[in-house]
Amino acid sequence: MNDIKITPEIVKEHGLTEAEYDRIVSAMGREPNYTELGIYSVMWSEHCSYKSSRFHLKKLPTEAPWVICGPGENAGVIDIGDGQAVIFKMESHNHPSYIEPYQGAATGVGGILRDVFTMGARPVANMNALRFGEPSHPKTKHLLAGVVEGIGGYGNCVGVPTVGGETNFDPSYNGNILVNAMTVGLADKDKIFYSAAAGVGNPVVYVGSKTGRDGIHGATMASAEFTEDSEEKRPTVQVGDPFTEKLLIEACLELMATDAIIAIQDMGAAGLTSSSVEMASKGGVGFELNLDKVPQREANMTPYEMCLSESQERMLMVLKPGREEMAQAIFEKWELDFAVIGEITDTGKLTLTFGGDIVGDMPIASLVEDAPEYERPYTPTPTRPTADVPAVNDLNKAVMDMVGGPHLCSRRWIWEQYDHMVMGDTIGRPGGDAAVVRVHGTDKALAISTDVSPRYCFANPVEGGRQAVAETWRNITAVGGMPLAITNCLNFGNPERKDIMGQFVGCLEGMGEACRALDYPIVSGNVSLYNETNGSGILPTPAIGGVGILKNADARATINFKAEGDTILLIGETKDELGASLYQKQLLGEDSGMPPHVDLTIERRNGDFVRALIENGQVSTCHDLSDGGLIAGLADMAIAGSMGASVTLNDDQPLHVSLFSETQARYLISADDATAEDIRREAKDAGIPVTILGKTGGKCLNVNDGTIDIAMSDLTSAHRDWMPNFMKNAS
Amino acid sequence: MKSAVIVFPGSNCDRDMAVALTKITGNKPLMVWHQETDFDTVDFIALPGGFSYGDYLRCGAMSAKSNIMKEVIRRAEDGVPIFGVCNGFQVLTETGLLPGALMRNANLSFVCKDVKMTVANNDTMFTADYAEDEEILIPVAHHDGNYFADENTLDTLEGEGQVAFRYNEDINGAQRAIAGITNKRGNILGMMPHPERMIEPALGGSDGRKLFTSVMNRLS
Amino acid sequence: MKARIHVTLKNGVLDPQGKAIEHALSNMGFGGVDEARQGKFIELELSETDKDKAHENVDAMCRKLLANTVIENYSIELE
Amino acid sequence: MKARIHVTLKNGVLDPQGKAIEHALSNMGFGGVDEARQGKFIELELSETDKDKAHENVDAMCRKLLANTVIENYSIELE
Ligand SMILES: Nc1ncnc2c1ncn2[C@@H]1O[C@H](COP(=O)(O)OP(=O)(O)O)[C@@H](O)[C@H]1O
Ligand SMILES: [Mg+2]
Repeated sequence: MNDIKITPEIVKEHGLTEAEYDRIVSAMGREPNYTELGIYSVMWSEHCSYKSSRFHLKKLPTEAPWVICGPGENAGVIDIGDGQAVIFKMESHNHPSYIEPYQGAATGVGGILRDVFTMGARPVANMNALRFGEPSHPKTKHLLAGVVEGIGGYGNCVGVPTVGGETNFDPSYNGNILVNAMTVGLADKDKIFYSAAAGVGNPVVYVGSKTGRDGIHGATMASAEFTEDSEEKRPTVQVGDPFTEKLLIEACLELMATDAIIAIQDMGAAGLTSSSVEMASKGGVGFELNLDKVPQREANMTPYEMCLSESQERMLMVLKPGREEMAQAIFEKWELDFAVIGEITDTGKLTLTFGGDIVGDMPIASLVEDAPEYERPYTPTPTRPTADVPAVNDLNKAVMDMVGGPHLCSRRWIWEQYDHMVMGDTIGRPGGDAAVVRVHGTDKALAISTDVSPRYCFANPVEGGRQAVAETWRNITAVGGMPLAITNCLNFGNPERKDIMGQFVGCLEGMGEACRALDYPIVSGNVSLYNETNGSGILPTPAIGGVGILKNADARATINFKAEGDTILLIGETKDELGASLYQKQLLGEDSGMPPHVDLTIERRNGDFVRALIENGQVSTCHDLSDGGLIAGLADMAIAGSMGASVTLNDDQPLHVSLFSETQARYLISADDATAEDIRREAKDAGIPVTILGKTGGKCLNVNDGTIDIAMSDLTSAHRDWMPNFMKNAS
Repeated sequence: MKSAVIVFPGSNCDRDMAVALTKITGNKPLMVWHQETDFDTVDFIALPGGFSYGDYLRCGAMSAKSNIMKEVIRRAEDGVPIFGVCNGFQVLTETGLLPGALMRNANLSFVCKDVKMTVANNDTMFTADYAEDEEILIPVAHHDGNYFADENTLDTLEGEGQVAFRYNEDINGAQRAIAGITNKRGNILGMMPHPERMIEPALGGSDGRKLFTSVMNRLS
Repeated sequence: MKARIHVTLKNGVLDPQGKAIEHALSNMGFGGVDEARQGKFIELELSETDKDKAHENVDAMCRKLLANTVIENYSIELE
Repeated sequence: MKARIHVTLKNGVLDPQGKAIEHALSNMGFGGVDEARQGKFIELELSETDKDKAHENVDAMCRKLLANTVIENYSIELE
């Protein structure tokens, strides 16, 4: 295969520009052969090199006293005290999931799990952030059904609970769905594993599944726009084997309990190539690999195929010399392949041999550091004029349509297909704000949430970026958690377009501001660009995954009303902020105006106040307000508590504003009368806006003495049934 | 009470079972790897949930042929109480220790949720602490929990009081809403729901505890 | 030698997958499907060259692992 | 008319089930199985009596539902 002559067409097929090719030739001092070209092309792909995003990512805040390891490793690591660390990351599997929803989503889960356990963590929770096209699009049902089945199929089998996520529908995702998966793991702080290879002569070891011809060109595919004929690229789909992944987790953790491992890295996108290049590059060493030793699933595989294969459930390690036998025994016990495939050299090169010949010889530094970095030109998203958002005639119907519609209805149909309880520590199940998972064997718990409001990011990227970070912070706060750090998955269109790049830059600016103001750094993340079909891009979707800690898992809040006759309070002020709201988009079919403003000082002040109430046991019922505003939050709490509520809204604004405005930094809480009065006083003293809205109880959701009056039974069934009805007969 | 939890490749509720046994009986169970051929004498053997061998071919089929199951079968014959949950139940039917088979859920989807069920027979060593016809809330999490047996077998099961638990709603298409059954002798229980996941209020309830205390009381 | 094994559900055993196929086909507008049954198809590559021995062997595999004879039938073809 | 449909994984596509079967058979002491692949076998009872029409119909069913043509092949026999 290496006899193939490199032509401009071949270079182009590999997704490289002429200028990039020239750069390769000068780095190598000669023309690359076919295998080498393949390796350069994946290493320099958008997916692996972050060539369009790196420049801007550098501006994000990544440090805090509790951060043990920020971006750059397989996942981020934070300290949660008592010698324990949390390791987490989020990653996209958008393109493969569109082509084959079950396997695409399944292997997405597999990949993100490996990123986390490769650092020494036992995975304890999975999350998923999903975006689909409009419900009426002919592919939506099929894709949603397949993706959910795939996420469940993998996560359930591996035995890691899938505890939450988010699900949105919008026409901009018709041809580019988003499947972002997040894994959270726990490790001992002094037992964290990194990927930097070291020690000339040390063995390089391959473990896990055999290598087949799966997903060759996957990384380059994830870096290219979709066109009509990409549905032809089908054989690149990889099939996941969660059973093998489960064995791999156990075997790796067992080996990690010894002192045999110097460095370890999963084989993700671009498989063997990117893992070995990254390990060597981080350690400043060379790798010599004998491809004959690579465990192979199929006959006659070429070096090119072996280097670029994206077969799943594989890891690469550097072991201390002399530990091979012990390590091999562990992997054999778990019935997994184990092979010493090479060793560390001092050449600074990646040298590949096959059948006795050298089939590749490339300077590691050039594969990584010489990768192009583009400061792509961009135009900031123009500021929108404010919008005047009118009232609708029938408020009862408006509430029913929203709460019982695609955007706000219950996601139970999804999470009931996920084992969200395995491992026995899920104490905050899906359906609430953040998911809550106990730190096994302690009184502590992790709070986890994924959020972003693409509508806002589209209307005003800076505000949208701030809001996405703030919303995870708020969701964690609403269960009583102290938010600690975030991961992200930045899903955007084609960065070569100035307006898209403007969205990217704007969102990052907003995210950075929010992280700084909330002491909530970014410790890991992933970028997915070119989410575009025939020139029409997705809404900018920087999904944020936040992690926080509850020191005492018993002091936490849930969204369900607990008792009839409790007082309902609103913390925070409601402003006239219906621009880019769900109300405007869903009921009026319009999208204009500025999204709600995120005032980070107020965000922090209100949140800290609410969290303290939960921590000291005054409040155990709390829900933050987001899409759909106050009435949506109130409906959630009433439905979850199986009881009604009666409230009065008289804040000098039109009722539709009070009901549906999406002003940020707001929480609804409920408590018995005496506690509620205490809280009201404390809030007043602290200068925090607080309103007593009304009482829980009854069989209806009642606003302003019957202006809105909906039977809870109707509201509950509308909320519960939209998705199962929609998904009936999906295939 | 000294117990053992059998661990197959792909078991994933083995730790949950061990935690429940430790919390309720006060003793840490012995964890026994599927390749073992023998293990210490114990009073109680649990086959945990999970996806042994990935649930490939048929759930529980490959585990049923493992070394350790020969020993488990021998001890079952000696009268040692054997308790299979979810995948463990599937293993028990695949070995023939319990009659019938567990097929794909009728709607083909995995289902994970709390389910109301009824204690159909509280006169077994596993259910004695429950009241007659007690309604309890226990989670399920399975893809293949659709219990099937031919009519004769079903009649026998019912006639002999071998149906231990019944779902109060149809969640997987199981014949006669069967959620759990015992063998004729009464020392083997297999059930799809996970009592080990319902042993403290923080997890959503404690209805699963009585299953373990029933066995404990019987053995003491 | 290659063994082709069909594992099908016995008569009278409910077949959730088959039922779901029937349902889905009719929802998709494919009429005229009176019944659907789903089984497994397993192919084994054998090193054995003697047909009788191979058959005996594969039959044992089916009885002991590949089929659950409580609910399933199997058939073997060798080529 | 009866349609017998075999759905098998395309060449080169990982078959975790087949791999596990291989493993289990060898653990159980059945030697000489070089490879195992698992597929689906679907039988449809059709009211259609015209063979060509039936074939056309079943082919559409396979493409749209019964097989995942991204990773699977299918073959149809009518009788
Ligand atoms: N894809 C999904 N997987 C699991 N849980 C989900 C998914 N989508 C939504 N959920 C759950 O549904 C609930 C509501 O989601 P969402 O409206 O996004 O919450 P919030 O507005 O509080 O961020 C949350 O508990 C969330 O975890
Ligand atoms: Mg929330």
